[in-house]
Amino acid sequence: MWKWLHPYAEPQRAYRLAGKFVPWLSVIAILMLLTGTIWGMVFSPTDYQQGDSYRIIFVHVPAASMSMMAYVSMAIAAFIGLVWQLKMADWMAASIAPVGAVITFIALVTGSTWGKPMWGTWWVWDARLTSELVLLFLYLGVISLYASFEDKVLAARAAGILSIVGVINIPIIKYSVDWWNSLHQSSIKMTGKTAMPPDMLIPLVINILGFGVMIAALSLIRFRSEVLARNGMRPWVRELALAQGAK
Amino acid sequence: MTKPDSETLLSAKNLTCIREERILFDELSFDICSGDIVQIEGPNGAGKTSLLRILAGLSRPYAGDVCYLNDSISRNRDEFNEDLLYLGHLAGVKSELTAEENLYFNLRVSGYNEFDQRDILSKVNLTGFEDALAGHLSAGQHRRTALARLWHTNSRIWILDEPFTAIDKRGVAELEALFIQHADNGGCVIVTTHQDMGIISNERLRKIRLEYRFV
Amino acid sequence: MKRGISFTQAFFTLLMRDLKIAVRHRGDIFNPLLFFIIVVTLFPLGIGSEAKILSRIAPGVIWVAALLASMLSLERLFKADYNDGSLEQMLLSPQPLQLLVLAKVLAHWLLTGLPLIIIAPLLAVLLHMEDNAYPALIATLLLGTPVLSLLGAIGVALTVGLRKGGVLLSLLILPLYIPVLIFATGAIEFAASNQPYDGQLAIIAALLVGSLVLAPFAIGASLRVSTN
Amino acid sequence: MQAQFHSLADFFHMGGYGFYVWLSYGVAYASLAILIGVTLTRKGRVLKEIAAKAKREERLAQHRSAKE
Repeated sequence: MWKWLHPYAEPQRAYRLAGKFVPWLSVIAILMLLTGTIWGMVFSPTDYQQGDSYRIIFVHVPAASMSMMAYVSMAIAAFIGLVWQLKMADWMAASIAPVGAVITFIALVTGSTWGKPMWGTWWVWDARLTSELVLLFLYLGVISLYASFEDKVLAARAAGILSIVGVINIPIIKYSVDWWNSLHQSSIKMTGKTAMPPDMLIPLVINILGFGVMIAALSLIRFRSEVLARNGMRPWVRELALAQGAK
Repeated sequence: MTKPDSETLLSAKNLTCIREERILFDELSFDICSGDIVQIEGPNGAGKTSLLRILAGLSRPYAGDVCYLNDSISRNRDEFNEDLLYLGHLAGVKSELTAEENLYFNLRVSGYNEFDQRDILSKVNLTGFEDALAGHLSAGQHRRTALARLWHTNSRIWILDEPFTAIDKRGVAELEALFIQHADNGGCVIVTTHQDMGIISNERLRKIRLEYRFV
Repeated sequence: MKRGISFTQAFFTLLMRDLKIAVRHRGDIFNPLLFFIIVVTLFPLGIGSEAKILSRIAPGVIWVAALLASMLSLERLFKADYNDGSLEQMLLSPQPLQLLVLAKVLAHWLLTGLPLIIIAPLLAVLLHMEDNAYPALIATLLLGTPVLSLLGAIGVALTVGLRKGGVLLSLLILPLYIPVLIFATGAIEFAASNQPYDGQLAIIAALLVGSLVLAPFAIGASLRVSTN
Repeated sequence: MQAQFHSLADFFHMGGYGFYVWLSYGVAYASLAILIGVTLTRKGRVLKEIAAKAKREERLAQHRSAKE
């Protein structure tokens, strides 16, 4: 009996479970981002070298570090989906991709606007920015591959394979870009690694974590919609849809 | 009409297939035993080809499993592939190669290493066309180049999607005779066809019907 | 009715089949090569004929053109097999799919990668490349183009079932080509300035070994998705 | 811990880097807002589509049973 119900019950359970997490994660993310950003923008001391332009760090660094994390979690979800043939995991991976792409885009734009006052130019082939650009391409590849398949069960599997291939390549790409950058060393370097005063570091860490929680919340919301869209022919989704229409 | 000592070769367990958000079939289960000749029936779009591809292991069902000798085909794929002969809509015949070369490569890829291509081709009435490029053959000859493999195989499970397309009456009769001989020797045949089969009697033929579903 | 064909026999069967088909379909071999030559000759026309600048950009130009030519030719790797049903038969073969896939990629590389390597020194002459960089050019192409074929085949396998795969393919695989491009051009530049470049070659060789081991699995899995 | 800026104008000026700081924050939060907006409305759109499809199929079923 359970086996008979199994394929039906699973998406529904995943949908409900995700629904339980979403409000908590959203509230935590909003609180953290508010705290970290206000602290960083208003209360953190001005940097003696870069002046107030360094305040871009409170959005740039969280976006940059979490963009990589999001890719890795997407690949992990895809791997689970591939090995244990779990469609839920495939859809989770597909839901993370657009979120990660936007975060990567933010990291790129803020990095380049930070570069203008620091380096005097909007774009520098700095190793970190270049890696971030490649990461954006990898995300866009996953997203457009997913969009290109009409059958979304297949789409999720194909995108999953691509993200696993991508995650194996990320360290290699990063290493090669670093090597390339040191080969063609330009005179401009990002600020050296000096110890950060706690008044800068704490809000930065809060914002990094806040970005992580926000990505999780957004991915789960997307995942829920994805489950509904893929199970449109199932009675429980039909009921939800008709109830929504009646409202 | 299965013999009492027949063995279950292939079984479908609660197969569900969803294509473009439409359920083609849901919770479909059946066993196919040695000696069976099974015809999958149903209107266009009912999912006959999808079912055959799932049975052959080319497609993964949305839910459910296909078992070969009571073990999932995803687990013993190599043994299953050795015991399977699948011919789809697409014949797997290269138009740049001659009929003989096509047969040679197809059989080699299936693992056979000793055979006489000309002899096999003569069984599908392609004597004299061995050296013709498949691209220059007629539709029927093209199809027969693919079907020639049926005359040189020890796979027990045959899954054939519309094997009679472009085949003349005499060819169909020969194929049907081959099916009966294969089933009597402990094999099984699963086909879809829109043509009526003349030689295989209705008692001998097992039918699985798929309906077109709107939801 | 004997069965039992060794892995090597299966490998060479498929290799021979693909070579035979390509020989009867010669355009497929020459088109990527012509593309490669034309792209490289466009650069002096666009940048100017000053020997100094050309010799400076020669490694990059040749490698980028090789990258694009490889990608362009790869697009057809599984297409014909997909369209005539041979791919299904390959997937249902009792032979390991990774082995068959590897045979196909090797055939493809022999037909498109190898001619490219032979013609590359001639193009390097046109671009006034430094004399001592030629061995590095050949070595990096020899080690690097198989990596391109293997990585590219993953993207091709993922998109073979799609109607409009071309542009998508470039988005999928060009980012993966970056390490090969960087280390190959780096090696040639080192060679041009008389520095040792065996470190870069070793890295490209490692990439080749890695992709030889891993790519067939990814290609196989992708083909199973595409033929679904 | 104390505020680093004496006035609101000071805050917006950001020690001369106002344009860059606010540009990057603006782009970052605008793109986040778009992402959040699209994400939140997606469920509604999906359900609406499914409801429309369900109704269409119901009509189709009625039509077929009327014919028989």
